[in-house]
Amino acid sequence: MASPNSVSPPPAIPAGLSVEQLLDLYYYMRLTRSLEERLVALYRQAKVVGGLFRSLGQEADAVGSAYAIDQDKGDILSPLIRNLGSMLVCGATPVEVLRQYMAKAESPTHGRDLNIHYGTPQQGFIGQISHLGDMVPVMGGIALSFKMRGEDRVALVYVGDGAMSTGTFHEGINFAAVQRLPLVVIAENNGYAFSTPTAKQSAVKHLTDKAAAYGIPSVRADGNDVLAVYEVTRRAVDRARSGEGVTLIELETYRRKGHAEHDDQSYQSAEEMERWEADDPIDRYIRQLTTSGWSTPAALADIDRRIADELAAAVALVEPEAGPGAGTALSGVCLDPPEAEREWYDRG
Amino acid sequence: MASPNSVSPPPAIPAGLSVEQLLDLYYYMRLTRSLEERLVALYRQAKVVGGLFRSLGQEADAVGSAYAIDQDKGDILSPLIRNLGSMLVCGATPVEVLRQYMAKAESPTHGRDLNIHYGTPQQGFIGQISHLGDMVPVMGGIALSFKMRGEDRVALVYVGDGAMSTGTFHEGINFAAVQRLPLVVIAENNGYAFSTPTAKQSAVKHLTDKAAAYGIPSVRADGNDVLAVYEVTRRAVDRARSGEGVTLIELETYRRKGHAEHDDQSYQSAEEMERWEADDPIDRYIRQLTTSGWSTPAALADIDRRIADELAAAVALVEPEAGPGAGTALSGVCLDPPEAEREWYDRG
Amino acid sequence: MPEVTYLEAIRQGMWEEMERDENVFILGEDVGAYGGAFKVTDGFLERFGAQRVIDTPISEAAIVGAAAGAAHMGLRPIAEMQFIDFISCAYDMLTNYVATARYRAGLPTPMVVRGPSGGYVRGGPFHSQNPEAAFLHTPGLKIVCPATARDAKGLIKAAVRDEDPVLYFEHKYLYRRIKEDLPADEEILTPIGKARLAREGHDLTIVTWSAMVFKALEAAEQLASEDGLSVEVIDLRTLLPMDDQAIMASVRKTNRVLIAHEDTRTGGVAGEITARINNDAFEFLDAPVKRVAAHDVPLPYAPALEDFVLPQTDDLVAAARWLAAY
Amino acid sequence: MPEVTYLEAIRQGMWEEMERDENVFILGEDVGAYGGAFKVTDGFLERFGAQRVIDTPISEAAIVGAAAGAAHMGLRPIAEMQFIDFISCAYDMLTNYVATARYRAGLPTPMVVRGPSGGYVRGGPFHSQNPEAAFLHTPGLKIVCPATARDAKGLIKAAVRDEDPVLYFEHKYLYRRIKEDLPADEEILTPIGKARLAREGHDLTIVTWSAMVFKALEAAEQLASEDGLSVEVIDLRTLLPMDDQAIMASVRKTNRVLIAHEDTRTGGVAGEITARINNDAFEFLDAPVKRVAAHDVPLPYAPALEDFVLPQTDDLVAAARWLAAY
Ligand SMILES: Cc1ncc(C[n+]2csc(CCOP(=O)(O)OP(=O)(O)O)c2C)c(N)n1
Ligand SMILES: Cc1ncc(C[n+]2csc(CCOP(=O)(O)OP(=O)(O)O)c2C)c(N)n1
Ligand SMILES: [Mg+2]
Ligand SMILES: [Mg+2]
Repeated sequence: MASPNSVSPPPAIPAGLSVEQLLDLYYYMRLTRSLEERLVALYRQAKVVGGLFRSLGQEADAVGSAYAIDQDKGDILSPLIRNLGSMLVCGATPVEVLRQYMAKAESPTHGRDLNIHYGTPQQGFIGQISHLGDMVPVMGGIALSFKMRGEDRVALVYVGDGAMSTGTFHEGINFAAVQRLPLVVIAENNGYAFSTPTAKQSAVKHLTDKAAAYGIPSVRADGNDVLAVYEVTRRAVDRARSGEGVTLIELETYRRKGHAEHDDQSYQSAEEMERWEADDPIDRYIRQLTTSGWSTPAALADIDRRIADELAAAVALVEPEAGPGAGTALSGVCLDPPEAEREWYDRG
Repeated sequence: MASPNSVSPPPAIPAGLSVEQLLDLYYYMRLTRSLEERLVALYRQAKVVGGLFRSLGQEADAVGSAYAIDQDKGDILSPLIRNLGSMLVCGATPVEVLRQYMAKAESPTHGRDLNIHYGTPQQGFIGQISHLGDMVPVMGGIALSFKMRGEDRVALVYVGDGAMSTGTFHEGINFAAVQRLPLVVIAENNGYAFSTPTAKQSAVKHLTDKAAAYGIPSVRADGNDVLAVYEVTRRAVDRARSGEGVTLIELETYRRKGHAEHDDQSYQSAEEMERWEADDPIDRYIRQLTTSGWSTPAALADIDRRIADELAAAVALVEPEAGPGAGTALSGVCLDPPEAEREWYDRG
Repeated sequence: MPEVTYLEAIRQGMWEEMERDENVFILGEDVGAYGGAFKVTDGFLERFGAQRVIDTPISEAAIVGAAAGAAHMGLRPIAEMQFIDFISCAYDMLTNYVATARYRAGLPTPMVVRGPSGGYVRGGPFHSQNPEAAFLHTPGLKIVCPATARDAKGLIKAAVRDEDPVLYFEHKYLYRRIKEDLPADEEILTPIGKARLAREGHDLTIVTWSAMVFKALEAAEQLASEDGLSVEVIDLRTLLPMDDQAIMASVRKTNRVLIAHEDTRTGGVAGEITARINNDAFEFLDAPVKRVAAHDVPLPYAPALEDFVLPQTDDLVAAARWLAAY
Repeated sequence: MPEVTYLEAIRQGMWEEMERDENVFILGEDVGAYGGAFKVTDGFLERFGAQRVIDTPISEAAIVGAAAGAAHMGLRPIAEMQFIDFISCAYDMLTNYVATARYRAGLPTPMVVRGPSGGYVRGGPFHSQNPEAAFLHTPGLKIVCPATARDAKGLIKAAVRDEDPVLYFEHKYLYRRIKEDLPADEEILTPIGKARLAREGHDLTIVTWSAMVFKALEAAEQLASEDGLSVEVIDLRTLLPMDDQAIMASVRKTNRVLIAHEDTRTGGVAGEITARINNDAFEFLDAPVKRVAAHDVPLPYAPALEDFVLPQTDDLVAAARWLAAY
């Protein structure tokens, strides 16, 4: 029997994760938040081209779920505007993201599509378009390619509470379900679609209620608990990989900033905001890591410093970079012809 | 105690129907079938313009459900291609239908849209278009007008097992559910969408499983039992009228003819066909009417004769009629301008 | 007279119509509590209530379809697309159901679909579109594209009163940049189907609409002062039905035409106008009908790229000089 | 050489490509067990299996979207629209997602969307459409419209091999009406973007495509024998990218052009062609570029109405006479 004075060993880490992996999760959540904070500063200095979208309070949702796919196996996900964290987990870099937001020549889209709309199968994530719902059938097609080729790969697609009202969501998830494709669908219930509360999108109690319509299983998790998110997603990914088809996951979280940076959030109550702020996923995870003994405040502060340095370097690198040259706008609509025609009145 | 020789009185008629109403239901089912049989003959004589669509075996579904709306109150329904019976209940006439199928000048669409694609709110049914699913949001809009004006009216829309895969179905039923509109949605599960079995449209066990996705109640009924169909629909109509919102009804039935007259049905098994033929909704209803004592073979034969006469007269009237004059094609695209421009090279 | 922005003009037009006719109502995403992404319907919920200002799910096909159903019943819906780019999600509903309803089934469908269109705002490929050409070949639809605050008001009111479906494409670049004195007590109604002579001239005609009208006027000014050229500018205002008379009258006068639009060149509306001019006024042409339009690429958001791809005043000036010298 | 119908040519083309490249697969409604509503994919399920011949739910946006996702991964999907009219349900997916993928995100999307288009078959407003114009202003898409069996085969094969999305609009009126001798052992590949000189002539050019090519040839024959006119017929075959060179070469030779298409006039593809001719060959025009197209109404199914609304050989003859006499 242990003496009453002995320090009890840290509890077992859930979900088969290692301490390194726990710190990875912390790193990506913090990186997401810090990068977005940097972007806010740049936005206020009018250095960002286009709107700025935040995922404050949703970092656990994005990071925990993306961490559950297996990039070595070739899994691919499709992020939404609040999934900067998912992209970082997949290997997107702050330099890329800064270049995108500042419309630099070397940005992944070379100044063509905004913000975090970029990605290719090789990177492990696919560039979304604005039209909500469209990525669901597309990711179904990617999952279909996995199935057709007998590959051991899984696709994961995010969809907002609002985007679930689109016809393309319905057609895409139904197609994937009936084909038993290796697809995980994550419904991010952050309470709002722009100003519209989830209750005005749909008369369901929970977004998981929608799974029944497609004959697929569903599971709901606390989207602000990164380990819980990781765990449910991991199970759905495993299920998909073993050929059992689509799972719908609902992550309950909250959009603490406006739809975009300019949104005054007048429709969100102070009480609601405070309640969710108190449940901040990063603060909560820090408490979990430190009280369980899996990590220490000092180790986490180290990570924070590393991130700060990384971001400072990234901003210093990207800020002075040039935007794309006008003429580059014409290339690559198709492979053949390689360039769109120059209009006849073009100067220069 | 009654003597063993005394005839027991007929059992109580279900669903509050009168004997006249029971015979009404018989009349409409038989009229539907006989009219379609007439059309087949005309089709074989190449007197029908365009395809011919049958509802053989689905007459109870169409007639029983349409009979449950209240036209005096101004209820409106939107039929599909297998809902000739619903339209007849609403007051569509064999003459109209024959004119449509034979593309006559006096047809409801004046030779513009095919087969039974016609109808206006005044007639109690709305002209469908071919694009499946589109009528669901449209009927939602009609139900919305009832709600906005505080009217005591109900809208009813049919959707096939196949059409439930469309994005417009999803958007439309979700919109109606979240707005609690007075709308009844009837899913006609006839086993196939063209050649595609229901199991390949959706991984659900029952189409009623889809209701959960919209937070609405659902009910399933034997689509070949006209009284059961009437009863479930009536309850859903009452529910809608009392402001409780959308109900999804699944009617289980079977498409005994091909998708259209030219379809060879090679994908439907003989066993399946025979099983459903044995469950013919009209034969079954005749048995029910006569064994229960609600009617007699002679009374039903009278109705059959009446229908035969009616149809003979209708065909005799319509067959010699002229088609529309070419020039009429240009009118009425908009109210203003009233006519489309004549092309410059037009002869005559 | 109060100064009114283009955006405020749309707002006023809808407000007046909703005051006038209780059948008019609004539906769309975030149009109620939030007052619309651009605040075009700000205050409407408070004044007209949730029955007439309906926040919908993100379902463009259902928004348009429900509007059509309500319109059949005599209501007068105004459906907002949050950005007009999302009208593509209702393309089937608009072209197949709405546009054909009167013709095929005698179903009147008086409704308006409106939303912010257009570029020059770094919005990228999905928040900058000009969907005129996508609907131009759909008999049964009307298309209006106001350039001025006066017409923004006059055309939204006319659109609401029209007995047929009207697509109302407002230009988000103009929302707060255009201001005009609009009398508060005058009822402004701009007839659908009539072009506006935005500037008189006799050497050359620029046919255009929406935000491009202002670039055409700038170019005309520059050409007048630097080249002594007298440029006529026709603001079409309505694309469907098109005001052939106004176009041909100008062609007959100037004999040289430039058609300018913001949308990509290939398949854009300028092709249709060119064909009409060929058909109706070929003899009067002293030079080929020429187009100034966006390059044939999706619209990039990087400023240098967007500025290059979209037509600019300089492009109009260069093209007009070429045409005048022809 | 075996006689091959237009339909059989499409079938053969797809069959050969599926034999050649295991990445090619087919998806659509009723394409498998039933072999397609028109039997274009008859026998494919038996030969290539359910993995490569996929019966889908009635979900055009999902069919196109899934094709795009698979194409990103190096597969070569051929998506069938049961009737091309239903492509409107995938309009958003095609114009916003598919067409822009390479440009905006470097995502190659080699895929084909095909289906039966066109009228003259009493199909009414929803089974007779010609959707070329709807996609003409979408950079990133290619559009092919074969008229002959040879090109039907050559273009479906070229479309499958193209590195970018191709819309392949086949004409259902031609399915079993056109027969040609096609060698069984020759690999037929029709280059995308190249027009075909369907008939040589020097007095007048008719530019057209798809089923209208045959009406143009009939008209040319009649004009030759009755009027002694020598009419050149250009079968465009590809609309996007358009073969300007072939068009201009003919215009320079004949100096008179008629553009004929089956789609409604306003906003149809003829407008674009007119503008290109104005731009590139105005000096060579001895007469206005004229259009022969459908009247601007949804297409009715009653025979007299359909025949009136759609352009007929007589219309082409009348228009050509007018133009020749100009
Ligand atoms: C088809 C479509 N309609 C409208 C929009 C405009 N829009 C952009 S984001 C948004 C709200 C999205 O809400 P949700 O799906 O819940 O995602 P969240 O922003 O909450 O993460 C809307 C309406 C769009 N992008 N696409
Ligand atoms: C959007 C759309 N895609 C495809 C079609 C072609 N189509 C017509 S009917 C049909 C099958 C419909 O099946 P279902 O909805 O089950 O109705 P049923 O014919 O069984 O009554 C199909 C695929 C269509 N009309 N609309
Ligand atoms: Mg949300
Ligand atoms: Mg069915």
